[in-house]
Amino acid sequence: PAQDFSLDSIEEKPWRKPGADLTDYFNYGFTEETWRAYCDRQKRLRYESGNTMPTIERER
Amino acid sequence: PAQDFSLDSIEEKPWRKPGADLTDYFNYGFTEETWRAYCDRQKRLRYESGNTMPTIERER
Amino acid sequence: PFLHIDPESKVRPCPWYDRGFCRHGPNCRHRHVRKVLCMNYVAGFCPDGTECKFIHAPFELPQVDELAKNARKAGIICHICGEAGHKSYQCPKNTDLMDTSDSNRRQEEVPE
Ligand SMILES: [Zn+2]
Ligand SMILES: [Zn+2]
Repeated sequence: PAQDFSLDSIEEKPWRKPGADLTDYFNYGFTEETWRAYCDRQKRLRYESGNTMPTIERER
Repeated sequence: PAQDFSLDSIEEKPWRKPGADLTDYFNYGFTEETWRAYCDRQKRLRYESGNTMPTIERER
Repeated sequence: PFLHIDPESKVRPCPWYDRGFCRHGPNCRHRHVRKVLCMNYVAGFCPDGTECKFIHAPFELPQVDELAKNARKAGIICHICGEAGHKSYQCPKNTDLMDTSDSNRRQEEVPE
Protein backbone atom coordinates (compact mmCIF):
# COMPACT_ATOMS: atom_id res chain seq x y z
CA PRO A 1 0.00 0.00 0.00
CA ALA A 2 0.95 3.58 -0.61
CA GLN A 3 1.25 4.18 3.10
CA ASP A 4 4.42 2.16 2.92
CA PHE A 5 5.94 4.55 0.45
CA SER A 6 8.07 6.59 2.69
CA LEU A 7 8.18 10.14 1.49
CA ASP A 8 11.72 10.22 2.73
CA SER A 9 12.75 7.48 0.33
CA ILE A 10 11.91 9.76 -2.57
CA GLU A 11 15.01 11.75 -3.22
CA GLU A 12 13.72 14.60 -5.25
CA LYS A 13 10.36 15.78 -4.17
CA PRO A 14 8.83 17.10 -7.36
CA TRP A 15 5.70 18.38 -5.62
CA ARG A 16 7.85 20.92 -3.81
CA LYS A 17 9.00 22.49 -7.05
CA PRO A 18 7.60 25.87 -7.93
CA GLY A 19 4.52 25.57 -10.08
CA ALA A 20 3.87 22.00 -9.01
CA ASP A 21 0.30 21.13 -8.15
CA LEU A 22 0.16 19.28 -4.85
CA THR A 23 -3.08 17.60 -5.85
CA ASP A 24 -1.27 15.79 -8.67
CA TYR A 25 0.55 13.85 -5.98
CA PHE A 26 -1.59 13.99 -2.87
CA ASN A 27 -5.22 13.00 -2.89
CA TYR A 28 -7.97 14.04 -0.46
CA GLY A 29 -6.39 17.39 0.26
CA PHE A 30 -3.34 15.91 1.95
CA THR A 31 -0.10 17.83 2.06
CA GLU A 32 3.35 16.39 2.71
CA GLU A 33 2.94 17.07 6.42
CA THR A 34 -0.60 15.81 6.87
CA TRP A 35 0.12 12.74 4.75
CA ARG A 36 3.14 11.91 6.88
CA ALA A 37 1.05 12.25 10.01
CA TYR A 38 -1.67 10.09 8.51
CA CYS A 39 0.80 7.34 7.57
CA ASP A 40 2.25 7.33 11.06
CA ARG A 41 -1.21 7.08 12.50
CA GLN A 42 -2.07 4.21 10.16
CA LYS A 43 1.12 2.38 10.97
CA ARG A 44 0.38 2.64 14.64
CA LEU A 45 -3.18 1.47 14.15
CA ARG A 46 -2.12 -1.46 12.04
CA TYR A 47 0.49 -2.40 14.56
CA GLU A 48 -1.97 -2.23 17.41
CA SER A 49 -4.78 -4.13 15.77
CA GLY A 50 -2.90 -6.40 13.40
CA ASN A 51 -5.18 -4.98 10.78
CA THR A 52 -3.99 -4.44 7.22
CA MET A 53 -5.51 -2.32 4.50
CA PRO A 54 -8.81 -0.56 3.99
CA THR A 55 -11.42 -1.89 1.60
CA ILE A 56 -10.68 -0.25 -1.72
CA GLU A 57 -7.26 -1.81 -2.25
CA ARG A 58 -8.74 -5.22 -1.70
CA GLU A 59 -11.64 -4.86 -4.01
CA ARG A 60 -9.48 -4.55 -7.08
CA PRO B 1 -25.95 18.23 -9.29
CA ALA B 2 -26.72 16.76 -5.89
CA GLN B 3 -28.35 13.83 -7.61
CA ASP B 4 -25.07 13.03 -9.30
CA PHE B 5 -23.37 12.44 -6.05
CA SER B 6 -25.35 9.79 -4.31
CA LEU B 7 -26.52 6.62 -5.96
CA ASP B 8 -29.35 6.44 -3.51
CA SER B 9 -30.94 9.56 -4.85
CA ILE B 10 -31.38 7.91 -8.23
CA GLU B 11 -34.68 6.14 -8.18
CA GLU B 12 -34.43 3.84 -11.10
CA LYS B 13 -31.07 2.32 -11.52
CA PRO B 14 -30.80 1.68 -15.24
CA TRP B 15 -27.42 -0.03 -14.94
CA ARG B 16 -29.12 -2.85 -13.07
CA LYS B 17 -31.41 -3.65 -15.96
CA PRO B 18 -30.73 -6.73 -18.02
CA GLY B 19 -28.54 -5.98 -20.98
CA ALA B 20 -27.15 -2.80 -19.43
CA ASP B 21 -23.41 -2.31 -19.65
CA LEU B 22 -22.08 -1.33 -16.24
CA THR B 23 -19.08 0.35 -17.81
CA ASP B 24 -21.39 2.83 -19.55
CA TYR B 25 -22.16 4.18 -16.09
CA PHE B 26 -19.13 3.32 -13.99
CA ASN B 27 -15.59 4.14 -14.95
CA TYR B 28 -12.42 2.51 -13.57
CA GLY B 29 -14.10 -0.86 -13.22
CA PHE B 30 -16.32 0.37 -10.42
CA THR B 31 -19.50 -1.42 -9.55
CA GLU B 32 -22.33 -0.02 -7.49
CA GLU B 33 -20.72 -1.44 -4.36
CA THR B 34 -17.16 -0.39 -5.02
CA TRP B 35 -18.25 3.09 -6.11
CA ARG B 36 -20.12 3.45 -2.84
CA ALA B 37 -17.07 2.31 -0.91
CA TYR B 38 -14.94 4.74 -2.89
CA CYS B 39 -17.27 7.63 -2.05
CA ASP B 40 -17.14 6.71 1.63
CA ARG B 41 -13.40 6.55 1.46
CA GLN B 42 -13.29 10.01 -0.10
CA LYS B 43 -15.37 11.35 2.72
CA ARG B 44 -13.34 9.65 5.40
CA LEU B 45 -9.93 10.57 4.05
CA ARG B 46 -10.85 14.15 3.32
CA TYR B 47 -11.87 14.35 6.92
CA GLU B 48 -8.63 12.71 8.03
CA SER B 49 -6.57 15.09 5.95
CA GLY B 50 -8.26 17.95 7.73
CA ASN B 51 -9.50 19.16 4.37
CA THR B 52 -13.22 18.57 4.48
CA MET B 53 -14.93 19.63 1.34
CA PRO B 54 -17.91 21.84 1.97
CA THR B 55 -19.53 20.73 -1.28
CA ILE B 56 -19.73 17.11 -0.27
CA GLU B 57 -21.13 17.78 3.15
CA ARG B 58 -23.93 19.63 1.49
CA GLU B 59 -24.62 17.14 -1.22
CA ARG B 60 -25.29 14.32 1.12
CA PRO C 1 -38.34 8.19 -31.77
CA PHE C 2 -34.84 7.97 -30.39
CA LEU C 3 -32.67 10.19 -28.30
CA HIS C 4 -30.87 12.59 -30.53
CA ILE C 5 -27.33 13.01 -29.34
CA ASP C 6 -25.20 15.53 -31.08
CA PRO C 7 -21.99 13.75 -32.06
CA GLU C 8 -20.09 16.99 -31.56
CA SER C 9 -20.81 17.10 -27.84
CA LYS C 10 -19.71 13.48 -27.56
CA VAL C 11 -16.22 14.77 -28.19
CA ARG C 12 -16.02 16.33 -24.75
CA PRO C 13 -15.15 13.82 -22.07
CA CYS C 14 -17.76 13.52 -19.35
CA PRO C 15 -16.55 15.09 -16.09
CA TRP C 16 -18.85 12.90 -14.04
CA TYR C 17 -17.67 9.74 -15.70
CA ASP C 18 -14.10 10.89 -15.13
CA ARG C 19 -14.95 11.03 -11.45
CA GLY C 20 -16.11 7.44 -11.64
CA PHE C 21 -19.84 7.47 -12.17
CA CYS C 22 -22.30 9.10 -14.53
CA ARG C 23 -26.00 8.48 -14.10
CA HIS C 24 -26.72 9.08 -17.76
CA GLY C 25 -24.77 6.06 -18.92
CA PRO C 26 -25.05 5.42 -22.67
CA ASN C 27 -27.41 8.40 -23.07
CA CYS C 28 -24.90 10.91 -21.79
CA ARG C 29 -24.21 13.94 -23.93
CA HIS C 30 -20.54 13.61 -23.20
CA ARG C 31 -18.04 10.98 -24.07
CA HIS C 32 -17.39 8.20 -21.57
CA VAL C 33 -13.75 7.26 -21.75
CA ARG C 34 -12.85 4.05 -19.93
CA LYS C 35 -9.72 4.52 -17.88
CA VAL C 36 -7.66 2.82 -15.22
CA LEU C 37 -7.50 4.33 -11.76
CA CYS C 38 -4.18 4.87 -10.00
CA MET C 39 -4.40 2.82 -6.84
CA ASN C 40 -1.55 4.73 -5.22
CA TYR C 41 -3.53 7.90 -5.61
CA VAL C 42 -6.62 6.19 -4.23
CA ALA C 43 -4.52 5.22 -1.23
CA GLY C 44 -3.64 8.90 -0.91
CA PHE C 45 -0.27 9.53 -2.51
CA CYS C 46 1.35 8.78 -5.84
CA PRO C 47 5.01 9.69 -6.31
CA ASP C 48 4.58 9.80 -10.09
CA GLY C 49 2.36 12.86 -10.07
CA THR C 50 1.67 14.12 -13.56
CA GLU C 51 3.92 11.42 -15.02
CA CYS C 52 1.68 8.65 -13.79
CA LYS C 53 0.23 6.45 -16.50
CA PHE C 54 -2.90 5.79 -14.49
CA ILE C 55 -5.65 8.22 -13.66
CA HIS C 56 -5.60 10.47 -10.65
CA ALA C 57 -9.33 10.96 -10.56
CA PRO C 58 -10.62 14.21 -9.13
CA PHE C 59 -13.52 13.89 -6.75
CA GLU C 60 -14.58 17.49 -6.62
CA LEU C 61 -17.87 17.96 -8.31
CA PRO C 62 -17.14 18.97 -11.88
CA GLN C 63 -18.65 22.43 -11.80
CA VAL C 64 -16.63 23.46 -8.77
CA ASP C 65 -13.54 21.82 -10.13
CA GLU C 66 -13.95 23.39 -13.53
CA LEU C 67 -14.66 26.79 -12.12
CA ALA C 68 -11.36 26.74 -10.32
CA LYS C 69 -9.51 25.38 -13.34
CA ASN C 70 -10.99 27.96 -15.66
CA ALA C 71 -10.16 30.68 -13.20
CA ARG C 72 -6.60 29.44 -13.02
CA LYS C 73 -6.39 29.31 -16.80
CA ALA C 74 -7.82 32.78 -17.09
CA GLY C 75 -5.02 33.90 -14.81
CA ILE C 76 -7.26 35.05 -12.01
CA ILE C 77 -5.13 35.91 -9.04
CA CYS C 78 -6.54 36.76 -5.67
CA HIS C 79 -5.29 40.11 -4.46
CA ILE C 80 -5.73 39.12 -0.84
CA CYS C 81 -3.60 36.00 -0.62
CA GLY C 82 -1.85 36.25 -3.97
CA GLU C 83 -2.84 32.75 -4.99
CA ALA C 84 -4.21 31.91 -8.40
CA GLY C 85 -7.56 30.34 -9.04
CA HIS C 86 -9.99 32.42 -7.05
CA LYS C 87 -11.05 35.98 -6.56
CA SER C 88 -10.71 37.92 -3.36
CA TYR C 89 -14.37 37.50 -2.40
CA GLN C 90 -13.86 33.74 -2.52
CA CYS C 91 -10.57 33.90 -0.68
CA PRO C 92 -10.29 31.69 2.40
CA LYS C 93 -8.04 34.34 3.90
CA ASN C 94 -10.49 37.14 3.32
CA THR C 95 -11.20 38.29 6.85
CA ASP C 96 -14.23 40.28 5.72
CA LEU C 97 -15.97 36.96 5.28
CA MET C 98 -15.02 35.66 8.67
CA ASP C 99 -17.74 37.27 10.73
CA THR C 100 -19.43 33.88 11.14
CA SER C 101 -17.92 30.62 12.30
CA ASP C 102 -15.51 28.81 10.06
CA SER C 103 -17.96 26.13 9.06
CA ASN C 104 -20.64 28.60 8.12
CA ARG C 105 -18.21 30.52 6.05
CA ARG C 106 -17.14 27.43 4.18
CA GLN C 107 -20.67 26.61 3.20
CA GLU C 108 -21.27 30.07 1.92
CA GLU C 109 -18.33 29.72 -0.40
CA VAL C 110 -20.00 26.99 -2.39
CA PRO C 111 -21.25 28.32 -5.69
CA GLU C 112 -24.76 27.35 -6.61
ZN1 LIG D 1 -21.63 11.20 -18.64
ZN1 LIG E 1 -0.44 7.62 -9.99
